[in-house]
Amino acid sequence: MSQPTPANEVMEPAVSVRDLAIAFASHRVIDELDLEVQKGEFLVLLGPSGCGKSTLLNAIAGLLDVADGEVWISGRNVTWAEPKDRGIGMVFQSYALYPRMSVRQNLSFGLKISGVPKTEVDARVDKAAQLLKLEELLQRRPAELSGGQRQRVAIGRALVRNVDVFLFDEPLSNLDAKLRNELRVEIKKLHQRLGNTMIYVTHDQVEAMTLADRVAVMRGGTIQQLAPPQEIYRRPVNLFVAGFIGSPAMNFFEGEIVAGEGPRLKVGDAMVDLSRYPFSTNVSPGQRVILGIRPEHLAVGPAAVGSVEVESQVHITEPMGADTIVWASFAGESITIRTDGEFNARPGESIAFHFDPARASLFDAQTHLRL
Amino acid sequence: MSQPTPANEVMEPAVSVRDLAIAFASHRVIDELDLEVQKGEFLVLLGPSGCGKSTLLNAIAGLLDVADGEVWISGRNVTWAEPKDRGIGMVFQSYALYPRMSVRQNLSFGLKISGVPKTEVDARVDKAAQLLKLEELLQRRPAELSGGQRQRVAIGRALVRNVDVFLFDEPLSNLDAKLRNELRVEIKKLHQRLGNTMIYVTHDQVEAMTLADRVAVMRGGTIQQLAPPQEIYRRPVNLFVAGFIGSPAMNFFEGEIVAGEGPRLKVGDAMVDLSRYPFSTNVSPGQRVILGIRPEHLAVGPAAVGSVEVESQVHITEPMGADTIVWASFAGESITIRTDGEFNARPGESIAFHFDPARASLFDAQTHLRL
Amino acid sequence: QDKPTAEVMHWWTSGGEAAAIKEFAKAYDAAGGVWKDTATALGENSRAAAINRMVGGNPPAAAQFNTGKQFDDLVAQGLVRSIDDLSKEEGWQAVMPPFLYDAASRDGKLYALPINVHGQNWMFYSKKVLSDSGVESLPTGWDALVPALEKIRAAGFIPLAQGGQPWQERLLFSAILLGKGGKDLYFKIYRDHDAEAAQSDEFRGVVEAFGALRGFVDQGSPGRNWNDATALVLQDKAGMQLMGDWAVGEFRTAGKVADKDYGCSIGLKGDTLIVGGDVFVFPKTGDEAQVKAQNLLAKTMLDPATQVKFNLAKGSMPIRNDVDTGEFNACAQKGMALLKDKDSQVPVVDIIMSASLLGALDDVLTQYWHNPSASADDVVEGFVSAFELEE
Amino acid sequence: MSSPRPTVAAAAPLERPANRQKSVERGRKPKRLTPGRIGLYAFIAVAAAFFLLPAVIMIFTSLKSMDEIRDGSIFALPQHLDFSAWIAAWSTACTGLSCDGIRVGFWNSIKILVPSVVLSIAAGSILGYALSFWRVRGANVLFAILLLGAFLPYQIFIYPMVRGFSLLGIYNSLACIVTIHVIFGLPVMTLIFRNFYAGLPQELFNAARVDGGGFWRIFLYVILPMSTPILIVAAILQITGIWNDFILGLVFAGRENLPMTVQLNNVVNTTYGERTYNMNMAATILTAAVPLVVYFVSGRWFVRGIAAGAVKG
Amino acid sequence: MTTRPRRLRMATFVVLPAWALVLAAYVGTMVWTMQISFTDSKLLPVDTYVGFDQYERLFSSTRWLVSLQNVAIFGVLFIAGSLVVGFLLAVALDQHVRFENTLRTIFLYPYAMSFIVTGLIWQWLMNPGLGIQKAVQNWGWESFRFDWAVNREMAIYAVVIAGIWQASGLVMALMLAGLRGIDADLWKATRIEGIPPWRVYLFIIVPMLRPLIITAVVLLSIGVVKAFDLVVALTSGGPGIASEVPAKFIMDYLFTRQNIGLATAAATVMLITVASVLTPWLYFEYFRKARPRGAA
Ligand SMILES: Nc1ncnc2c1ncn2[C@@H]1O[C@H](COP(=O)(O)OP(=O)(O)OP(=O)(O)O)[C@@H](O)[C@H]1O
Ligand SMILES: Nc1ncnc2c1ncn2[C@@H]1O[C@H](COP(=O)(O)OP(=O)(O)OP(=O)(O)O)[C@@H](O)[C@H]1O
Ligand SMILES: [Mg+2]
Ligand SMILES: [Mg+2]
Repeated sequence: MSQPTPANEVMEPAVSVRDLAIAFASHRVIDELDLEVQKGEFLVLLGPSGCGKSTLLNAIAGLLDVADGEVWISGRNVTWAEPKDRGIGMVFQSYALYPRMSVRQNLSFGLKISGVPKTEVDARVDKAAQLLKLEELLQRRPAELSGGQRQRVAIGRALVRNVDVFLFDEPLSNLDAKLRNELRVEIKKLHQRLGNTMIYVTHDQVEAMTLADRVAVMRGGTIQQLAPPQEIYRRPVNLFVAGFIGSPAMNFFEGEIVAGEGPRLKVGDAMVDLSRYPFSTNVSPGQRVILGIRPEHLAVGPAAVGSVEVESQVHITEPMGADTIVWASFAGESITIRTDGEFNARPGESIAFHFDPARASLFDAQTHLRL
Repeated sequence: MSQPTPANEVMEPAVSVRDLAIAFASHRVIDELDLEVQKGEFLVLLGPSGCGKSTLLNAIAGLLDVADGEVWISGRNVTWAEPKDRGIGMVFQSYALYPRMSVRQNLSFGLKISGVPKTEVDARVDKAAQLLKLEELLQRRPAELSGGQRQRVAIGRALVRNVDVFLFDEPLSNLDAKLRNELRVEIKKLHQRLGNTMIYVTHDQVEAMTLADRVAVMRGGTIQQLAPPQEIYRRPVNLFVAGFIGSPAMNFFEGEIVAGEGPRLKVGDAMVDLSRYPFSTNVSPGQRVILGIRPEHLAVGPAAVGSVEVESQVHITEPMGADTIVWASFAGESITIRTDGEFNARPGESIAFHFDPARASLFDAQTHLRL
Repeated sequence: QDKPTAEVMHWWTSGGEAAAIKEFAKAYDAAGGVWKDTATALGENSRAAAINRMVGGNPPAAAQFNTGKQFDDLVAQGLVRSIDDLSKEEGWQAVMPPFLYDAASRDGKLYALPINVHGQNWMFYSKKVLSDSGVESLPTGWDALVPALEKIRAAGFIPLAQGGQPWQERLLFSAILLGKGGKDLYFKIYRDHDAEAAQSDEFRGVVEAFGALRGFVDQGSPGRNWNDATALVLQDKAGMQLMGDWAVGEFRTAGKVADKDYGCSIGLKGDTLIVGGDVFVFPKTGDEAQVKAQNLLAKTMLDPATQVKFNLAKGSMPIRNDVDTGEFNACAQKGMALLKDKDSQVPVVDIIMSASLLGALDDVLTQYWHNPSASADDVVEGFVSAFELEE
Repeated sequence: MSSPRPTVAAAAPLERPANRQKSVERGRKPKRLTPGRIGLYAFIAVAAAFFLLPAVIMIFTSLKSMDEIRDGSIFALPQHLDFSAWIAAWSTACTGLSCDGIRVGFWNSIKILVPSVVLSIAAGSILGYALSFWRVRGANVLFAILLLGAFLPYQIFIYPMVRGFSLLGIYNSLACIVTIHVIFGLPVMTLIFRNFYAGLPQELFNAARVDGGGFWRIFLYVILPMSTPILIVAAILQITGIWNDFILGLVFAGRENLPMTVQLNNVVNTTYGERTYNMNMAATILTAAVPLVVYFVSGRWFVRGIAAGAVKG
Repeated sequence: MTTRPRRLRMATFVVLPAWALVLAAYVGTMVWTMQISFTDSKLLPVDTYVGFDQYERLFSSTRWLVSLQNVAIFGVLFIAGSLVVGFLLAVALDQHVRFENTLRTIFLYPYAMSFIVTGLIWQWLMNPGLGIQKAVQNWGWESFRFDWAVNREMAIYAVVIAGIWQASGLVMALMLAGLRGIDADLWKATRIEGIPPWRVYLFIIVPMLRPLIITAVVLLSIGVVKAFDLVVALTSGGPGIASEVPAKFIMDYLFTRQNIGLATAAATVMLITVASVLTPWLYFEYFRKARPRGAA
């Protein structure tokens, strides 16, 4: 796996967005956004629909005029440069292939137009085709390709341009699950092989988690958290990130800090000992907080030391093969538990489950920030 | 969870398809297909794209003319009955809401034209709206609804018809992951509450596994296996079903049975002891077979008793939050291992992993049938 | 309700024409009938509507046609009633120009009612242009016309005001054919479709005389309407125009006086008039009332007083030679003088030739006229092959 | 650092976010008025002139007196506005004996237009719906003949149609001309509706069938309400075509129902009469007014309608 | 096993009148036309059969041959011209220009005008003594020539110009609709690749608009085959017979020249020509790859 080059004072970032503002008509969709992407880094922009992911990507690509701020790519200020002069390649959700051209023409058209000699065009196309296993398909038209093949062609079209920075806008979201998995791995391998900088927009968490060196979780035009995926998963900075990342979603329970030796949390009737929780800020008794527990951090069975144990009736079980999702309740709220595929319980049956507060997340109920 | 009524000579099935053949022009898409769905059963039709799932569903609904065979619903031969006279409700992938009608009109349209008195129409619509939490939306048009809301309306439209049999054609595949999860649970609850017979087409395994009482895995117009989901997952009848079900997909390795005390399998350089494998047919030494192991049945770490242990370099790891997929190799082939989310290994690092042959699957290399 | 009601279909829609038909309508109403007017511009449109209504079984009481073969098929298919009885009763044959009477008859019976006579080989000229160009009087031969036209051109006028439509070119050609080739050749070509005559030097001479005029029209001539050409003459921009007597109306509207502002001559010599005219046919009907209305209509139209009023308005000459001609202008007087003599008139080509052949000849002539490099041989050949194909 | 960059900017990323200072040089913002843009507007201007010129001349001419027309250039502005030609054309121009202008024909045209447009659209949409959603035997053959028929000159139809209608006994009536327009509108109407419906989802139709709708109910309640865009296109095409028709109206409408174009023809086209160009132009503009108004009002819908209907071509 | 019930479905029932109509009006007329073309009918149809006489006469007529040649010239130039002009206009309007609505209407209005007017105005404009030529000469460019309507060589091109004036608005509307339907991502992709817009239009967009172009070509070619009014109003087929077209030939012989035998022979020739071009094309465009759909 390629690792992001460690941030380095001398090293210059591959893409740098400074104080960016973008407005449609007078409505500012993005405002004062800063982002630095390191050379060779795989950055994923993740966020709900309409949060401005595509807008940001388009601004980097030069497909949108910025209202304010600057875009630097490979050390050049390209804020007002034409897209083609930015040294970027881009892959679109809808593939955006040229429908009446063969795959080969799709790959070579841009090169030809920019005056690359024919032999070189062919060499580059062949290389990309080989890399993406498109050799057999070069004569076909996009309409004669499957979704996955089309998307590979779209990637190939970006590839042949020999650029430093790749931009992907939800490249896989029109594909079915199986294909998505396959292509995801292919993209990952591609990144490892080429070592280019990649900025990848998605709202699929699996993609974000598996592909990214760092994930930028966006919401409403702002970046909420920018960190490696594991960190985002384990230590979401706020309630939004916590709820957005993870499937099934994190379970949330609102409660109140109560005083005692070490902080404790009262959630409904239950009392949760937080002494093992790695607080990063102070809490005071009486403060309302939200407790978040991931389904896979809940385990069925009697509690280990330091864990919190709960007993509940099973509402539904969803066996998914490899694991089973159990819906039960805790503190009057519904809770999902992820257990292994062998687990079996009837609705209505009573089960015990437990969790380790050290792996939970706590948020301030007012500010929604991690505690 | 509702259970299928045990097959009973006296009891008549809710839907029965006998010797069905369906042809487009002269091309037979389905041929000699038999299927019985029990009253109250939730049957999922699962299969790759183009295998004939929708075709079968449409034939049951009466939207296609059958070339041969019969369709019985609730004890009536409806082979040539109009769709409206079959006592079915249907939900479509694209929602197929009437765009110019309000939600209420969408729900009541079918009832009104079949002459149900207005008061009853209103009552039924209100009930369905309440069940599906659509009360607030009754005055809106489909264009003013989110994807999930639209799909709920589509379900509601089937619901108000008070029919015995519901047909769903990939109702959730146009929704994003989050919504899909939510609505899946709602459909499951609905089935539990209403107890109707449901036939549900999907190519999403999670849906199939979690919703179905029984799953029919289809391929090329034929039913490959018809069994409860856990059985399909654990004991796939052939290579196709084994490979189709499960994500990440089952790992396959071809090898040869070698004689010894108890059958053993030679895969590449490795030797797998099959004495604990529950054979259902005989194998003879020299027979070529395919060993299938699910990623989650592979565990990192030293082997337990009876397990097979392998050592390999890590190719890639894909951390997905709750678990991590590790790509390594076994017997010269690539293998995927599913470990928990805490697992961490660098590509190139060497790891040991093991599996229990008792949980593996074996298929004849020729016939692809389970051994 | 008992009044005889007659729906009349015609294509007289313009001002002068409408004033003329109004005379008929007034007379008809005065005679106790009710006139229902159905006017449609352009002959072919009006005829198409009329024919289709006859075929469709919903005919008008009377429909306008041109004198000639246009209604042959209608007669043959029994769609038109004979008015021979009326003619006998009224003694029309005696007072009408024989060509026109014959043209309206089939098998010796009158099937259509001629109502007027149009002279179609009038040469109108601007006295001012001619005198400004030093041409004292209109030459009397077609060969002598060319030097005169050259003089006019030299003086900066358009020598010949010509409309650019095939029928106008045919009018000019017919006038030359009659004037230069004589009546004999006229009939040989137009009536007998005589290929030999068409190949004669005489005919070739006619064609060449016609062709010689090609150079004397202005650039805007093709496609021009006849009245725009007339306007050139009456505005003293062009020397002369060969046209039917309906052009007189234009001069009159513009306030020009015959023999003072403009001159008119029948052909160039003034000896033979090409006559044509309009007829009405009366569709066959089983309805007694309709027949009565038709009878009344026919009689009213040919009533001498009505004839005078109608033809004065129309600019044509009365079909009857027994009416009072005092009110007609100088040009019309000349025409009517010739009308009295059977030998100083010939029928217009439409009367003696099928529309189909006429069309074919039109095609030949118009090609020749508009192509300066076309030779007389082209016309001769064209005529001969058209004659052959029509037989 | 490899590339030459202004020093201020070079320092910027390190200082931020403490110092939200912007680099002095932000790069050139592209000019709005590029040569391409100028060329574009020049092209549009020339094109607009080309398309407008005839209309301008028509309007100018209609406002001139006949003397002015005879003497001046057709491009010359009218000396003084003279609306008499308009008034004459509308209410006093003569056709034979009746001097009521073209206004009589106006109402006749409306009388013909409304039922013809409604019925031909109804026929086209129902047939298009039947052919694209219901499996009907020989549908393709029917459609092919219809399309082929669209290429025949109208004139050829006239005689057999006259015979046919007189056999039916409705020759020369409003019913007759309306039927004729429906017949001649059918090919193109069916074509555009069929193409439009081919683009609608089959699932919607299936849903309606499961809901219990029959042929008509599905059409009326489900399909028709979705057809607005293509209905507009169809209406525009038919309004233009039917309103401008002349020969069919002349032959089939009957004396009482002659459309406005026949009156226009009477005013404009005379063989032997005087030509009053100013009135001709006024009459022409008046006659074209209805389709023009339709275009002005619904031009935007027209494009949208085609966009919606032509996906499948 | 139940047998399949035979039902007269409403759909079939609805299509029946269409069939009746098509058979009576279209097929009937076509058959009638062909039949008459073998008779020597003049003003009214008769049934004296004369074999192929009318066809012989037809093809020995210079005018018919000129008409055929003209309709070919007119058809090709008119269709190509309207497509090009219409497409350019659509492209221009697609550049987010101001006053788009007004401009669209300006380009579209000629389609609402009847041919009578179109012809008359263009006759003026292209008349050397009245129109553009005179105006330009008056402005001082003495040698300027624009006399197409009265020039034997150019008359048919004059008709083409007037035809383009009238029809390219429709093409524009069709194309604009197509352009509006093009995926924005496609444009972005070409910008990233640095493909100049004109190339994008020519090599990418135009091929994508194929279905619309076909629709436009169908509509325009219906206009070509039926081209009559425009020619009559503009040049009356002249000068001479320089701009005659088959539809006018048919019309003239049908109504003025009273030889419907010849007219129907001409119509039959046209019909057969159109059918032989249209049928294979129809098959390919509409039926061969038509997605099978439709209810039982
Ligand atoms: N052309 C536009 N005009 C006006 N508003 C726009 C335009 N494009 C996007 N927006 C608005 O900008 C915001 C961000 O849109 P953007 O497309 O970047 O979202 P996104 O994160 O890519 O969403 P998705 O996941 O649905 O693609 C949205 O609120 C959207 O409505
Ligand atoms: N109307 C049709 N005409 C011809 N072939 C068809 C038609 N509909 C479906 N088919 C063919 O029948 C087969 C089965 O199609 P069907 O739609 O039932 O597949 P499916 O399993 O529902 O696939 P998907 O998951 O993509 O919806 C496919 O090979 C398809 O190409
Ligand atoms: Mg987006
Ligand atoms: Mg399907």
